Amino acid sequence: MAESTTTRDFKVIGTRPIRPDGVDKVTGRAKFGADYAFPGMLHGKVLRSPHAHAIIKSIKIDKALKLPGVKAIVTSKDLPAAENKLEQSGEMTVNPMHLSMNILAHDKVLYDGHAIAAVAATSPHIAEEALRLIEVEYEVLPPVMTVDAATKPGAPILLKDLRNNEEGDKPTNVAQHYQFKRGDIAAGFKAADYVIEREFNTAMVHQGYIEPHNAVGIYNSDGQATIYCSTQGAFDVRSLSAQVLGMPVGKIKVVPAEIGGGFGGKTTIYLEPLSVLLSKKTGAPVKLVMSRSEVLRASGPTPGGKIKLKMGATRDGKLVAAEIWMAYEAGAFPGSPVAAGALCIIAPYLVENFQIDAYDVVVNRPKTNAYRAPGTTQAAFASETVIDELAEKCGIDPIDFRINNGVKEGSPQIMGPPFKRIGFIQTCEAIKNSPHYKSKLTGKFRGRGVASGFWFNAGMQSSATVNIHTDGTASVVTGSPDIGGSRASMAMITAEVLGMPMTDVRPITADTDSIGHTDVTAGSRVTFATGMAVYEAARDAVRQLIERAAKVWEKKPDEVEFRDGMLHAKGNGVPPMSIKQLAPRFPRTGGPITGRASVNARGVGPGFATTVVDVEVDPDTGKVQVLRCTIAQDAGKAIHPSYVEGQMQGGTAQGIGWALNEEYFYDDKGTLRNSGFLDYRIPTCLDLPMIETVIVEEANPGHPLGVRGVGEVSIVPPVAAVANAIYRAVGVRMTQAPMSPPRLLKAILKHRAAAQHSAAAD
Amino acid sequence: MPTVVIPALLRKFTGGVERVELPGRSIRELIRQLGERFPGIDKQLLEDGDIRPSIAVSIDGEIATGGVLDTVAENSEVHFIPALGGGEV
Amino acid sequence: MHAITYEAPTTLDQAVSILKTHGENARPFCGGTDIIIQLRAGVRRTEHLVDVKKIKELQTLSFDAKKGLRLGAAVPCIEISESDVMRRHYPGLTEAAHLIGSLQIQNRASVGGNLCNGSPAADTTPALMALGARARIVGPNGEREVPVEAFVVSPGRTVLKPGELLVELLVPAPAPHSSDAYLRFIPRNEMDIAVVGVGAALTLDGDKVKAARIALGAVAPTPILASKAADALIGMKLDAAALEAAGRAASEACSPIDDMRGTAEFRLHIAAVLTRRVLSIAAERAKKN
Amino acid sequence: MSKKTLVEATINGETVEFLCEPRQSLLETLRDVLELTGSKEGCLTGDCGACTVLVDGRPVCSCLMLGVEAQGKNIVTVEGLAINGVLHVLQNKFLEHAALQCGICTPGFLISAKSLLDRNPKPTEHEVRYALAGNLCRCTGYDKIVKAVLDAAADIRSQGEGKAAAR
Repeated sequence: MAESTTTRDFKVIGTRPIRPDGVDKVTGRAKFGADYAFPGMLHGKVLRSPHAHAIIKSIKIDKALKLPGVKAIVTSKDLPAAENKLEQSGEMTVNPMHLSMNILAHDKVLYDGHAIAAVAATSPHIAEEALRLIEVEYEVLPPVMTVDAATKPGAPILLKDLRNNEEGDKPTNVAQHYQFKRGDIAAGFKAADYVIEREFNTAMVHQGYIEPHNAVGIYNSDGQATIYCSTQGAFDVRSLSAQVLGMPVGKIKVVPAEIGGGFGGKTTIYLEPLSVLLSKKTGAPVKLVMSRSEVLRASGPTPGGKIKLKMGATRDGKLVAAEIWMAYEAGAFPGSPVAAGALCIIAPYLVENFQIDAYDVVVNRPKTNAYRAPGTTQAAFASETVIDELAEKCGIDPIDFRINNGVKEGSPQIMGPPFKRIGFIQTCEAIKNSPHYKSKLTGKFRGRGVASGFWFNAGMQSSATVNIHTDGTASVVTGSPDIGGSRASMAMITAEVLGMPMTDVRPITADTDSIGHTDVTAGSRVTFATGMAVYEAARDAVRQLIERAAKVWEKKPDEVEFRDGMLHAKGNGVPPMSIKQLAPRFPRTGGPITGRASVNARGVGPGFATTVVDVEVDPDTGKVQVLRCTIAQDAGKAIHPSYVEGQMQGGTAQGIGWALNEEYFYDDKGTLRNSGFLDYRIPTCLDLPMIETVIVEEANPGHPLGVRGVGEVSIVPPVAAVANAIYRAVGVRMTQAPMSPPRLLKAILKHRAAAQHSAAAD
Repeated sequence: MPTVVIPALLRKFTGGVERVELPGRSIRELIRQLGERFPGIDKQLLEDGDIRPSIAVSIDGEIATGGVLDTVAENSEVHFIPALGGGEV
Repeated sequence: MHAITYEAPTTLDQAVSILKTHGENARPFCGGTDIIIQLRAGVRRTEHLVDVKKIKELQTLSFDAKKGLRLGAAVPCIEISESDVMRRHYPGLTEAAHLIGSLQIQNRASVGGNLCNGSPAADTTPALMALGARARIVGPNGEREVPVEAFVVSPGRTVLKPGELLVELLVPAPAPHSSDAYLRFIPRNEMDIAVVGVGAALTLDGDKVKAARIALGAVAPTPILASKAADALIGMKLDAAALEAAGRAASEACSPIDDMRGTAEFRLHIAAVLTRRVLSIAAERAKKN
Repeated sequence: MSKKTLVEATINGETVEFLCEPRQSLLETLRDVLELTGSKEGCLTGDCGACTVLVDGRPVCSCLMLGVEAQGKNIVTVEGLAINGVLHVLQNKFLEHAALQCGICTPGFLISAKSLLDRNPKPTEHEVRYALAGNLCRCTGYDKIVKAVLDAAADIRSQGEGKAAAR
């Protein structure tokens, strides 16, 4: 399908133009969801559970309704019954009943912050006061906060209807068991000279986008609803909201606002159906915006969990066996990314014998949602730490160890079939040859660690339209909300195909009525799949341009060719014609030109990254400072290198936060104690060094431009890389993330005591 | 003939058999033939006549998009794997 | 947020009379960086905010080599960290003011407000205590002075009675060969609340300690003075052993809790570490004075 | 209930009068009363800096200041950075360096950076990082933001020297 991109010379792709939406964003003009306002608009607030696990015995709203300014209150009674089965939505599977129960608790609250009722009033302050007047009677149940607590015999059951694929009709908190096997692990471990077995624990963490969830709902008396919101997937908001509200999809229009970060966390719905319900009850537009505390308590963080991992290698450094048990906290409803974690945990390596058992476990925490390479960072923390340890035992440089065992084109994937062209080894070599890795790290309590990561990336459905304007410029319309600068890439791909400057192309993210179905902005798929649709739509426009030129020249289309933005008649000396020259003649040659394409993209190219970090540890406090960091990642083809680097740097920064300080801290009652940016500590400007990047371009043969996804895999290596660097700095192997000062200090003191003890023993 | 690789947890239906060669040329045919050879296993893969939402089909190492309608080649290798979630752009 | 009223008197008398009329329902309002958050969260239900930033006495920062420092309760932290006088004579207090929140916060928050908020983890309070600062309060029944270590009575509660107002903080002039220092531990490099904070002030006589005060924050329900740790240093050389002992004694004075910022065990260890470090810094500075 | 107060302030160079409730923050007043939605709400606790504005030349979190406190103050928001449609050098550098991805934190960063460069046209990398520590960005890892600010400072200096040379 693809010409090798390395041999192609591009005019626009690979350059670094100013992003088309840039000026609006530096002048404050860009309209994010919370920036929308309409005449007569009301403000909504959500009443949330103070308990982690409780039965709702009664909800009294009459006092609240009497407060002047309060216009309407909704509870789960206002939601239609929903079916208890799995359905596909975009890349996610959805259980309509669980979705409905998460929007507004039905008979039970399942986590601190679980929505119970929503109020619409003339001001946000009045709506807030009204919440205090709603009386809810609870029967408090014991909270189930961890995988261990949820799976021990006699554990309280969260969802009475939940059954899994192994225990028949037994009520359970284990939603699903996945298993992946290859070869014979017993024989594998027999062949191993070194076997490392460790147990890892990671904390639940949040995507930490700066913009809280928001929605403005407008329900018209004719039964048509419009939702303005910041989302990664307008079409998913439409289908999921339709499901929860029992409305036909065609009656809901979703207008995607500018989105202030998502990282996977804005791929589902929370406030959207509430805004429509409240608007229906009041006849006015209703805006809801979450507080930061609500975002942390009640949106979709990524799971913590437990991973037991045993890996063996031969003396000469060949990985021969892996036995892995992993269980993730799905939150209040099934659906953690534990299966993805299981399929990624050793994906970068050729291991002939493995067995991976993975469990999806419900606990009294918010329903988890996608977060950048879902399920994989936790998993890589375990595998990449043990691999570092095996490399050390074998006396092999950790990068060489990875290169020796690394997968390349033709190596079997975890599922068996061979990889197509991939760039894992290249990312390892890029780091090995980087100025950073070649530099010498000196100074006390300093260490250097490396780790690698794998992520599948996704394809899925995208639509695109390319319109040629009457002056020969163009617009490109897609349905993919732009989180990281994707409009720039779409404009660049269009400009490349049409042979015009990027400044002549205006990229648009359209609402759900103005473009064909487009799946969620997730799985690193936009530049790949939507980019593929844009490429095809632009080529469709070119085909039409050729036909029109042929008409004008009274030739057959195959006598006209399109090169570098000019139409050329084959043979005799007809002067070539630019699109600008042809455009005025559209009316008399058949009307406007609109190129179209819709794809359900195949040919996804998986992503790999390798990261090296230098740290300094304060051995008296356990505090870690990251001194230097370099990441190499295979982009396939970087359309706009600055924004590829941006994805690499952003994911790395999130990984470093995950490694050092980010974690959900629940008390023994199951109440979240750090539901703010003060104590949910994402890295500040002062906590990070510059993040050096090396873009590897190993073209993806499945994409016309060689593109792979670049949005996710960068977050995978840092937690393990930091752990490995800490080991080199102070000699302790951390098996719990985050490696916060109290945890690291404890480990250092234990290590010191042991050392003194053994010294005394000699 | 195309090879179907049985997911670890469904091997209880196949008496532990991991790989089966079947003559089918579409996912629909392959699943039907699987069901004939190993009664019950087809119900684990299908819901309302198509692939369960929780399952993805991989043909020759690539996630297929056509559900039961996808066709396979003479030497294709077919895997049934869990549908996965995604994250950023 | 529930409905509130806002008044901005320009004299102490006006302020006191407004506060008096509203009693329990009123609170002086300065930088707002704590109270606005508390009102939003509903943890304080104050109905009347009395903005004291327009009152001259609360905005004065003046230093006299004999009388010492008069620090108006409303002087924003940024003015302290930008003041040469403060940096020269009270480097520890200046450090503490400079550590509070971000620049955005320091432009609004004041040392007086930090004290009146009554948080056990306030950064400037241990620094003030180490310096032996006193709080000048006016109210319906006139004036009174309270040593800073007695100002906070429990988390979020102070000695201020309804109608009373903190006017200024009075800090003695540093004796010759004296200086102070403040250190706190936070997991990140900015923006966090102290997990442990330690302030120390020292006067040296040659290489021996003549006078010492050590105060700690975030290790008890209120900021505490570690008098035993300080007194044990009098007449001693600040060598490794003395620092070790002071650290241990300071740690023994603590009664911390486990929370999302750190475990009690961790806080006890850090209290000792920071005490050693802060004493060394203060000593280095004192030698130069 | 909650009575409204008349407030007069200078906002982005214009004298404006507006009514607000005492419980309304400056941020809420700017966004909902004056329709200046460039300043963003990220946390309402002064931890993220997305709402940063200049008050009498100093950066503050407008979520932790009351609208009524704006009386007589001079306030600059992101909408006031460009003069007659000509972008501020910081705005241009943020675009050139791709120092924004989602853009929600950008207004706050621009204001904090402006206040730094107004005081210190020759900041070190550490000084830039300290001045921006009250502004959280989750997309970029800060790398390109810090580079954009350092580059803007260099530009401002060279312009200054240019003027000096012209004299």
